[in-house]
Amino acid sequence: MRLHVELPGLQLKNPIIPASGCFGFGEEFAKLYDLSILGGIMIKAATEESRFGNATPRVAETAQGMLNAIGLQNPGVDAIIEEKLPFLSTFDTEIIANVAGSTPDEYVEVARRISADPTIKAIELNISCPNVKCGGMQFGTDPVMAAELTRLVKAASSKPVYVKLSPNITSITDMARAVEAAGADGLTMINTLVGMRIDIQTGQPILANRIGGLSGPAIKPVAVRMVYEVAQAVDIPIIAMGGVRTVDDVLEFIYAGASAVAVGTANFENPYVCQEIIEALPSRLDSLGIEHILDVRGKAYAQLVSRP
Amino acid sequence: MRLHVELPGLQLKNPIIPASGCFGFGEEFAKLYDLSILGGIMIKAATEESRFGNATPRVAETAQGMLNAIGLQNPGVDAIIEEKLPFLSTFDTEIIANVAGSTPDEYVEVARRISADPTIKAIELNISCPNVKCGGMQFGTDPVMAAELTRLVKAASSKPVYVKLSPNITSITDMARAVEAAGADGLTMINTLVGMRIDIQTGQPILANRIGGLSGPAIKPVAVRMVYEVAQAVDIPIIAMGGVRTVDDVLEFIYAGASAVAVGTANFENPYVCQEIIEALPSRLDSLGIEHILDVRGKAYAQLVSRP
Amino acid sequence: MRRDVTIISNRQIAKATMEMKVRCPGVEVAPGTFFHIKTSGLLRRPLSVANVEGEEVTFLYKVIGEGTSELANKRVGDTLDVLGPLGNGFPLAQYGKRVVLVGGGIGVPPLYYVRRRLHEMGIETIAILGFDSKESVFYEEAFQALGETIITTVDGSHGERGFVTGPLARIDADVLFSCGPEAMLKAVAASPIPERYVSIENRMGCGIGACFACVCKAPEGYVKVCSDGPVFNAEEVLL
Amino acid sequence: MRRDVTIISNRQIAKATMEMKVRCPGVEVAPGTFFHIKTSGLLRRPLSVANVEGEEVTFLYKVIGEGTSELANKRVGDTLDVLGPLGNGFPLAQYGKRVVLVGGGIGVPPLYYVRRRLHEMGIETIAILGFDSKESVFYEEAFQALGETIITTVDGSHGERGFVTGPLARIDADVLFSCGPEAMLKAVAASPIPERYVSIENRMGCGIGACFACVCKAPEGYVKVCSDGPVFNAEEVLL
Ligand SMILES: Cc1cc2nc3c(=O)[nH]c(=O)nc-3n(C[C@H](O)[C@H](O)[C@H](O)COP(=O)(O)OP(=O)(O)OC[C@H]3O[C@@H](n4cnc5c(N)ncnc54)[C@H](O)[C@@H]3O)c2cc1C
Ligand SMILES: Cc1cc2nc3c(=O)[nH]c(=O)nc-3n(C[C@H](O)[C@H](O)[C@H](O)COP(=O)(O)OP(=O)(O)OC[C@H]3O[C@@H](n4cnc5c(N)ncnc54)[C@H](O)[C@@H]3O)c2cc1C
Ligand SMILES: Cc1cc2nc3c(=O)[nH]c(=O)nc-3n(C[C@H](O)[C@H](O)[C@H](O)COP(=O)(O)O)c2cc1C
Ligand SMILES: Cc1cc2nc3c(=O)[nH]c(=O)nc-3n(C[C@H](O)[C@H](O)[C@H](O)COP(=O)(O)O)c2cc1C
Ligand code: FES
Ligand code: FES
Repeated sequence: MRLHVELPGLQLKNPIIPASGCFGFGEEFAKLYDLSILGGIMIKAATEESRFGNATPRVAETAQGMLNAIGLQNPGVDAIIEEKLPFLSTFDTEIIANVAGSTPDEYVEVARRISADPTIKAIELNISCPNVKCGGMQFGTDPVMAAELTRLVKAASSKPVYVKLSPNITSITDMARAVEAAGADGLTMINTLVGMRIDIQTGQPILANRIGGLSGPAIKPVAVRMVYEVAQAVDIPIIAMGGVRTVDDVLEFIYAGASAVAVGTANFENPYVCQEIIEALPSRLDSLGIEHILDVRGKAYAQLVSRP
Repeated sequence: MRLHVELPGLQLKNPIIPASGCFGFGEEFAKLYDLSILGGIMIKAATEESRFGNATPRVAETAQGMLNAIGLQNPGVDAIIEEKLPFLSTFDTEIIANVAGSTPDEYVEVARRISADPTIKAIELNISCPNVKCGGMQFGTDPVMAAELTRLVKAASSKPVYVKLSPNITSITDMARAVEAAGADGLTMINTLVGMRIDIQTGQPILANRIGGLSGPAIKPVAVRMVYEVAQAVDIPIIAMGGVRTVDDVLEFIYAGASAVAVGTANFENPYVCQEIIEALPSRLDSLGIEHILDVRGKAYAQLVSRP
Repeated sequence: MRRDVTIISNRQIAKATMEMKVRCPGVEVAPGTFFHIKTSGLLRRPLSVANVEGEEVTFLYKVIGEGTSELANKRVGDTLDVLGPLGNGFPLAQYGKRVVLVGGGIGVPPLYYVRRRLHEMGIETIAILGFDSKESVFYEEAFQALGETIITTVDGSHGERGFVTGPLARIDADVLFSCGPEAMLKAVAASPIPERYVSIENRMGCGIGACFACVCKAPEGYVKVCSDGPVFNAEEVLL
Repeated sequence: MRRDVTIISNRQIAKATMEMKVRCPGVEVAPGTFFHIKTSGLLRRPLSVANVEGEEVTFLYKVIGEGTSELANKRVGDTLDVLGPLGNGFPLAQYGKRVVLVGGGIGVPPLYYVRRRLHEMGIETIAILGFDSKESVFYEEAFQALGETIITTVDGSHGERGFVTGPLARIDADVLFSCGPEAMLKAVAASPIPERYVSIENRMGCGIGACFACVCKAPEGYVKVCSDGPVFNAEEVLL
């Protein structure tokens, strides 16, 4: 029970969740370990229709980071509900649907349909994808648009809504407060930073999409800082992500004020990483003298925060 | 001559410049190599009075990055003029003064005094330091304030003014256009991203200042993307920086649209790095079939840009 | 699927080209599959299996960037963290058919292993291997030992001058197995040989089918190179 | 000033404590100076010189994080990229004075080298070395060979129980050389011994005086630990 975390709509047996887009719909990882050990799973973004996404190359490596420009490739919300959720429903873990779109109507429609499925316990509203021309980050960098979209999706969704914040913004706290005021049940943060890498031989960007989203350990300090600031600015819980690959990274985000942590890029480096972190957590808590993991939530800004 | 770059106020014998704050006032590096080989030197930020800066620890390491919160420690503009510039004037290289302050008046005063010194060839207006409570980044994240400050400093400075942009902003192109319209002669970018690292044992931020500026290879993809976007949005030249440590990193920024490149954090890893890059440039240009380095400026967005 | 393998040898065999053998016990490795190899970079590096002998797996790799340079500096006795074998390989049951193997540059390695396996099954093959120039040629004798082998070099410094498509036009075959740069695969996929298999080398993220980094368009939707391939019937993909 | 040095030995000498010897020819290394050592991390790691014998330089280091773990895994024959020697060491000309050396934990290493040099000069010293517990104690015999040595451990499992300040209070000396954690240096700097030198271990960036990362407040302004120190007269710094 020392790892159990209760959040709006979610009973997490531990605070470790694979991040959206880095775990597909779980099928590949289910061959490697039992997905029921996970606190939850954030599945790949869903849009109304199926999307192919961007041209390839879609990934490039950077110093302790990677750029991706997948472009929200997915089979469309109905196919996800019919073909992917039944499989996911066989595991004892909380499934969180990542909802994307090009227009508010699309977001609303996707959220309405997918939240109605009993397998889905919460919605992650993706207003921060840097890899699509319309929608995505444009909603995530304007607090007024973000708040309006949150309100619409909240009204359409039958499950709690977590808004996924973009770090490509001047004031992440203003954004967080805006979506909190609009009714968000929680926040997930951060999505990727916008970046680029250029091929020295050709002088051209490596990604076909030219720009992409930077993830991995390189961005962790930015993510920790943003979680630290936002946790003090809002009252809704935060699921944090950005560069996590060890049990200490998880603790860093909890100290910064997060209530749970998602693991993205690290799944590519080590597909067993979530399992390894979950197994390592209890003894790490022992060695630090921490009873329940949330006993130290927000310790970086307060001497002690009581368990929620 | 294939490395020679001419920019407002600056005749750079090559486009390699140590970045502000990472090279002090040159004294330490002058013991290691002849500073006259450098295209220019961006000296540590000057404020009106001497400043001690923040408490220690002031640095922390992150994955291929570092956080610093020096807090603009410097002996004050008059001491710099009296004690530091005479030494720097003995080298055949272009000295660029980094100007900081807490109020517009302070910026103006520092720029006025230091630009009057004949050793100074240009001003770098630092509106992007994340490590001070007043001034610094607050000017750098609001285009209206930044433009106003640029106008004031431009009027006070007897040398060209390069505005140093912060990456901690939603639209770096809006900011670039605003300061261009206000009369900036050039841009330098990027300053550090705001980040944090928390000590696992204590749960407290490692930096005494809690937050700090993230620099080094980790941030290069963000810097390249921003230079790529801004180079297409403005007509004034860009001196780029962020994670440069090899000759190929220099070329990446030139391809992205920069006219010269500054090297910061890499000087700590290898104090000879600027010298090594300068020595490596000609043969790297040969191997890529590049005649003059600026022949490939902006190649990432245009097939060919003519030499300015 | 993730394992530590020990390096048995690691030597240069041609210009910027290395052969590495690792001990990898207890695994069945089909020709055309690959391993996803950890270096100090964040993303793994995919390398095709170039041969398997008992517990020894061979990789042949070109040193082109940071990851492959790091591999080139590994010493005997060092271990590598690998995922694999991954993906689906070449269809081996080609009895009675004339099989031609067409490889270009770093696309040559998987063709060696598939040829060896076909050879063991008594299936005759012709190989056409394209390189930049004489110094880049590797494994020529090893290929010769398994059947007719035609080498082409772009500059004509060894074998026939030109591209693999030159000799390919003369050859009459039922099945084609190919691996190499995209331009070559495109040309080869357009050959009149009735059955054509191509092995595609796209940039990868996860290597196991979860991230959609490596996709290739297909007549119906798309395929994932890492998990649906890397070997595809040329009809299944839009190159 | 930047050089590649070759590792001659690297062995554990106490709990999480390593001794590394490197060959570093042609350099004059004063006691109290340090080397700034490159690991795969971005920032170098400062380590004090614990001894010099001919061309061999010894470091004694505690394995606490990524950089020191990486160092602990280095093998004989590997090279290290180091900057150094850096900084200013202890003043050696203490003829006729009674010198006491006070070290705590990872502050002990530089005191060994300075004691050896003072011993060679015929200057007698007393050493007080503080550790957590018995398993952390290192170089006790080596120190004993150079003069009176008092060990303290926090848990009393070896030597006197408590902190170095206990024995220090009993000792009559003219000069104090000290290195250790900040709290210890503060206590020691307040001792009635007339001349007190402290070696400060602040987090560093450049290590050569250019970045202002390592500063320490001083009665007049500040000092840079890396280039003005790391050894200071206790009067020169505000701990
Ligand atoms: C299924 C498959 C099998 C392969 N088999 C072989 C083989 O047997 N021998 C061989 O020499 N090469 C092979 N390659 C190509 C090999 O993976 C790349 O040359 C290698 O990853 C380059 O890494 P680097 O760090 O040296 O280059 P960098 O350019 O520094 O690598 C940066 C990133 O780009 C990726 N990348 C760069 N070039 C390629 C490329 N051509 N293909 C895929 N990813 C690339 C890297 O994996 C890495 O993520 C194969 C690729 C795939 C997809
Ligand atoms: C002048 C000087 C001399 C030193 N001499 C010795 C010595 O002889 N033996 C020894 O065991 N240690 C010594 N230290 C401390 C040693 O530098 C650190 O223990 C070491 O850098 C930790 O690196 P890490 O990667 O294992 O730890 P990490 O915590 O992973 O390091 C992260 C960053 O913090 C810095 N850091 C962490 N702890 C310290 C610390 N206590 N002091 C300074 N920087 C730190 C690291 O250098 C690195 O930049 C000395 C420090 C200084 C400044
Ligand atoms: C290949 C890839 C695909 C991603 N796809 C999505 C997505 O579909 N929806 C989303 O909200 N975030 C997506 N992300 C962002 C991650 O969920 C996560 O926010 C980000 O990568 C930072 O975490 P990390 O550093 O642990 O990867 C993707 C990231 C990667 C690397
Ligand atoms: C220790 C340190 C001190 C810095 N001080 C200044 C400064 O005084 N003024 C300034 O404009 N930028 C300062 N910077 C920012 C650098 O000039 C540069 O913009 C940034 O570090 C990105 O480049 P890099 O990744 O090459 O270090 C400092 C950076 C570091 C690491
Ligand atoms: S590399 Fe991730 S799906 Fe193929
Ligand atoms: S570490 Fe840079 S000034 Fe001391």
